[in-house]
Amino acid sequence: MEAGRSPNIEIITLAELKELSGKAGHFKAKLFIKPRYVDPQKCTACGLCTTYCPREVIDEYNEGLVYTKAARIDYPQAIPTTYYLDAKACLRMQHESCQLCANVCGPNAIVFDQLPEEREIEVGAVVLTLGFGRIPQEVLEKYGYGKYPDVMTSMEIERMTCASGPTEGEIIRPSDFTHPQRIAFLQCIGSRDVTCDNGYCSSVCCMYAMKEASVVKEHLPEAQIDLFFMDIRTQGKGFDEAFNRAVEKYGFGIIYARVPKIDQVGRKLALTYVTEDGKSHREFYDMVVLSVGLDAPKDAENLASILGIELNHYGFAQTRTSSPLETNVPGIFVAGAFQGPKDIPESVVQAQGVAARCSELLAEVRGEEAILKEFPPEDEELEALEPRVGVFVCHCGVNIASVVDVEDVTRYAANLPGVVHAEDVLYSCSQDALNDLVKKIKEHRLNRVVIAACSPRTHEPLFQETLKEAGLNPALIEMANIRDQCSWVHYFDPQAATAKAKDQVRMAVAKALRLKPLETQKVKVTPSALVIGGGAAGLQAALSIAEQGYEVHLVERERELGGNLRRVTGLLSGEDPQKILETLIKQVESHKRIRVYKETTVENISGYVGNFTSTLRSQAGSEIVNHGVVIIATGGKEHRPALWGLGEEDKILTQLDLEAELAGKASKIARARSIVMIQCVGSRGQDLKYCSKLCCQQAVKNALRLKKRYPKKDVYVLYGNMRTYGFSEDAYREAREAGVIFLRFTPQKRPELIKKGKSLYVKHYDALLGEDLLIPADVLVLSVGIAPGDNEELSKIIKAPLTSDGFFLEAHVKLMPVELAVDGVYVCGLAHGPKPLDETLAQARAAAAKATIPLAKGYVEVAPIVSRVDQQKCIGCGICADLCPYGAIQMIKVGKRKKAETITASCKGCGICASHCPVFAIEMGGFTDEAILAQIEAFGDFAEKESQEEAEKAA
Amino acid sequence: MGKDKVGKVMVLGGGIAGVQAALDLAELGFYVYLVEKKASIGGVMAQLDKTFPTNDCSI
Amino acid sequence: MLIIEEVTRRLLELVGLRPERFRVDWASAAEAPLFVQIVTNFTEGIKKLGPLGEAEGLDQGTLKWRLKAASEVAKKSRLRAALGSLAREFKKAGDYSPENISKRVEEKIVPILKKELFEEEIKELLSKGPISIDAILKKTGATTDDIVPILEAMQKKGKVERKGETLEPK
Amino acid sequence: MNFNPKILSFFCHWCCYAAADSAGVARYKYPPNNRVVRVMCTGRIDPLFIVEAFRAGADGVLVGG
Repeated sequence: MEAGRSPNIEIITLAELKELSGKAGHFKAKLFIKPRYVDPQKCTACGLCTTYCPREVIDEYNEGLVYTKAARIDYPQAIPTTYYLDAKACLRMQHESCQLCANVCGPNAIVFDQLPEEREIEVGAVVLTLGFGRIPQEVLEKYGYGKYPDVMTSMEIERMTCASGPTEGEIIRPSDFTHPQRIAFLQCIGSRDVTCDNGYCSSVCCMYAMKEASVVKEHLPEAQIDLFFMDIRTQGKGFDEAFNRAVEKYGFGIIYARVPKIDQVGRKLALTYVTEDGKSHREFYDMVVLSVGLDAPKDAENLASILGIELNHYGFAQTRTSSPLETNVPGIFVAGAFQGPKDIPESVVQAQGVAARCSELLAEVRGEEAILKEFPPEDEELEALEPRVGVFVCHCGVNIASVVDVEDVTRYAANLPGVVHAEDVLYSCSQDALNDLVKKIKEHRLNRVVIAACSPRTHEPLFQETLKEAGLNPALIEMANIRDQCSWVHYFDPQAATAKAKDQVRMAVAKALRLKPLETQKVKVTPSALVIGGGAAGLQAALSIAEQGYEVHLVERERELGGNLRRVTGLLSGEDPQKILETLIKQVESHKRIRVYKETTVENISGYVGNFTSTLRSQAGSEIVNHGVVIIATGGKEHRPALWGLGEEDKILTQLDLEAELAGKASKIARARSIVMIQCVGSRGQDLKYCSKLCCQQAVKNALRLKKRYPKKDVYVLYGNMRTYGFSEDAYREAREAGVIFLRFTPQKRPELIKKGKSLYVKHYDALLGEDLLIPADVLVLSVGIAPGDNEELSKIIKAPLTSDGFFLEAHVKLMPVELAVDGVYVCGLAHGPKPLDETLAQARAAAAKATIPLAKGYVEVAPIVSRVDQQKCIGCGICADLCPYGAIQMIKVGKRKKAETITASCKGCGICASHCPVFAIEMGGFTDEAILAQIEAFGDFAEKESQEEAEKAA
Repeated sequence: MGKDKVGKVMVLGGGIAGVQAALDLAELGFYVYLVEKKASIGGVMAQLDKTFPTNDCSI
Repeated sequence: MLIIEEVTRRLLELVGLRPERFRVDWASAAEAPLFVQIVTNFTEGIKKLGPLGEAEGLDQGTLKWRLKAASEVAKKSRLRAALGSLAREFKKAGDYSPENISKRVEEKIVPILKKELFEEEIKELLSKGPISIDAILKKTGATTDDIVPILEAMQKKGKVERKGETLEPK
Repeated sequence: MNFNPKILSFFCHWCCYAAADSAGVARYKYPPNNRVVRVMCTGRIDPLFIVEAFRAGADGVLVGG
């Protein structure tokens, strides 16, 4: 949560929008801000007010599972890290009786007479990220929620499994505080349920139920957990694999049934349901978890009327497939669950996409309102002192402290040579801890900092920023990884984990003593992008970057732009995909900042973020282009497996073949009486391991198109799990109502093709009848899934890894969904993984946003980990220059002698030069020989000590 | 027309999507008002213990 | 890295360490399970081997001075220059097959390793007083062919005096 | 025999160190014997480091690229 740290983000809490006027590019918004009753400038988040507040209220943050106080903060890492008074509960405000909090508050931050405020702000664009609302209590009550205490919601379980939550991670039955032995998870509560007007699928519950069930099982290894599904909808990237692994590991029971009703019998909950084979069951459980869906946000209607935006019939923002991030009002955009139920990665993608969308609209005023963050000058005097190390050992809540004895490590650290201050911190990365770090640096005159917490890969930049704020060079920090590489992996042996933590801290201190201030280099960026692939993703990404004001080189292998979208002839939303494509192509081809290279491939890419050089090859020859960033939008391809006689008979089609038929004369269809679609052909455990995400929607779409055109023909869809997530569930229902027959098969009994003479039949095992059915298939349509494109070669050129399925691996599944491990390279569309058009378009904009950031800044900062040659020592042998993989060392003449010199911007800090230097003349920033040898030596102190102890024991 | 535009954006809702949008907009050179109804930002994600499939802590 | 690995391996071998104690392996960011497997297997392997010196049949004292000598060798610019040149040669030729690496390291580096290491070791031994050639052979684990040229060179430089089968430092 | 070996590991920031972090995120478990020195790349590894690690008392040295 870095939002609290950016000088360009002003967080206005307890605020609501009252009015909006103006138009895209220039709106005026009126905000109503409720009083907080605590002055954020003064509050130090010490928590005394909460301790002394006599008024207990139900803690909503903890799902009402515990009590909190009227003066409170929701959770320790909250931003802003300022407490607030709950006016509705506060005794002072309601009854004028108490003012304990004001009395105990040291900095006098409590202001009882604060008044609500109105504020007017002017903005160029509005982004709606309202999130989602809660399913109404009445819906849950149908399942006994509120009546039977052991019927709980998924959010309640979420808080309960949290180690810093109300039960400290213990799973207990609210009725009698015992551990439940048998637990049922019921899916689709408040989703896919027209009786509560929520006909849509909430998209996330199947996956989170599996996550919660897994965590519960970790807490209660004895428990038997059953999950009740209608369909298992784990369509996200890598989700099927994770789901199946969890089922196997934890031995969950998977039951296909919708449980209509729960009642309490004695101390148990009785579930009555009918399974697919028609059998009725009654089973007893100790606890039932309702996997509650996502409702439209509560205030959506009110806001919609203020803003004049359209909502769909479920109360979510109305958007179109071609423009998933736009409302009907220009300049007002939408992202996240308010656009439709979605999970975290999807929300992040949309959020990034919406940033690009705003940036397109406001390109010409970019930077006009932005504030540059300034840091105090470095305290060189302090830096020049003998090293004074401060060690901060993080609890990370319970993430570290439940395994590693943090206090013990802190005591140990305090006695290490060079350490002048050591303390333990609850969350070292929280805003107040960071402020405190600055304070402690000044108070104790620290000039080296060791943070024993999580991984430097994720958190070092944050602490480096803090050092800068304290007037220290950011290189003067060293982290000891006692979470990711210690408490999280050695939880079975707290003693050994604590010992390891001490060693890592000692080694970090040893290194810290030898750290030196380093200068951060800024490297100029070539303000243009290379977009590889001219399908929907590449077109949209290129267009967005160009609209944001930067040059784009768009490379397409084929003769025509458009990619896979060229073969799609209909969309569930009723929009015409070919029109969408045509518009995109027209805009791209006529854009003055986009240069299109058709029938061209990328032969080579060299360089680094900000300064790439690529060789493009076409029949005309090769061309060299310079660019600052790369977007990979190379797409995927229709998987055409050698299954089901595909390619042998012209009556056997893929869904895309069918789309071509439907757009043309449809002569094959016209002759047929019965059309059968088979889902997951080649996918989900056949030759492709994963789910291709869009085939179910595609099948439903095409089935509907068939039924509309030929109402008399029989249309069958044979599926494993129908994955019409989100609002496409409506189409699934519509298809059933229109008479399309949906039949479920199991992975063990997939349907088979039977040929009788010239006729085709599909053999399907019907669970209800308990026997095989033979369904005539005059036309057989296969939902074949999406295979990765030829990503391997590109992956090698760009040096970015692929997933085991052959798609590009994002840098972080949730928080960096479009960035690759290589800086300056981004991915979108099918190259990232299978997904439908609206998601591809949103992701293309997300990639465009991320890619534009360095272009807009104009420079990238090079971490000061680069090599430096000591020209006094250098003997000019040139080995380093020859060995450097990045060509980052050149030989220059100094006087009469040759000497090596580093080209800082090209250096990646790998250190090959240093390890091969005959005379140790090359130092690596932050990784000097001296520092590493000191770490090794410090490692040895432990070894020596222990062997001495052993020797003593033996004696 | 161009002069008319304002280089600021209002993001309504401080959940994960709002925070992410605000961060990227700020990086892209715009000033952002992140407007939240509640006393702190973070939305539902701050309530989640771990997130699937990587089980990262959510903050 | 492959060449450094091979050179390091050979140096450790000359010191008398079991090769299993030093391993270079790869796991990409995406391969956490593989990483766990690597670390677990390596740890198990070392566990089986026992403490440093034990599996080697080296007492702690010997181990210590031999490693000290090896450390001196690793700092020698003569070795480092040879290593650098070899790495350069490989980068140009591009043949990184294990056979080729092993062959070239054997040809180019091992003789230097032997000479420098044994010289360091002999120096170490001599620093403790006169010692017989037999004892040197025993303590260093070298062959007569290995040490004769070293001793001759040392004699020439006047660093050591040979009295029959015993050597005396000067 | 209860021998707990002391192992020093040198991990590449981009590869093995990242893999080790992911292993933590996924809550895998492995023996707690190794201590880690992070380097930006295994190319940084100098033969001297390895020898010194053994001198410091390591029973094994693992370099992870």
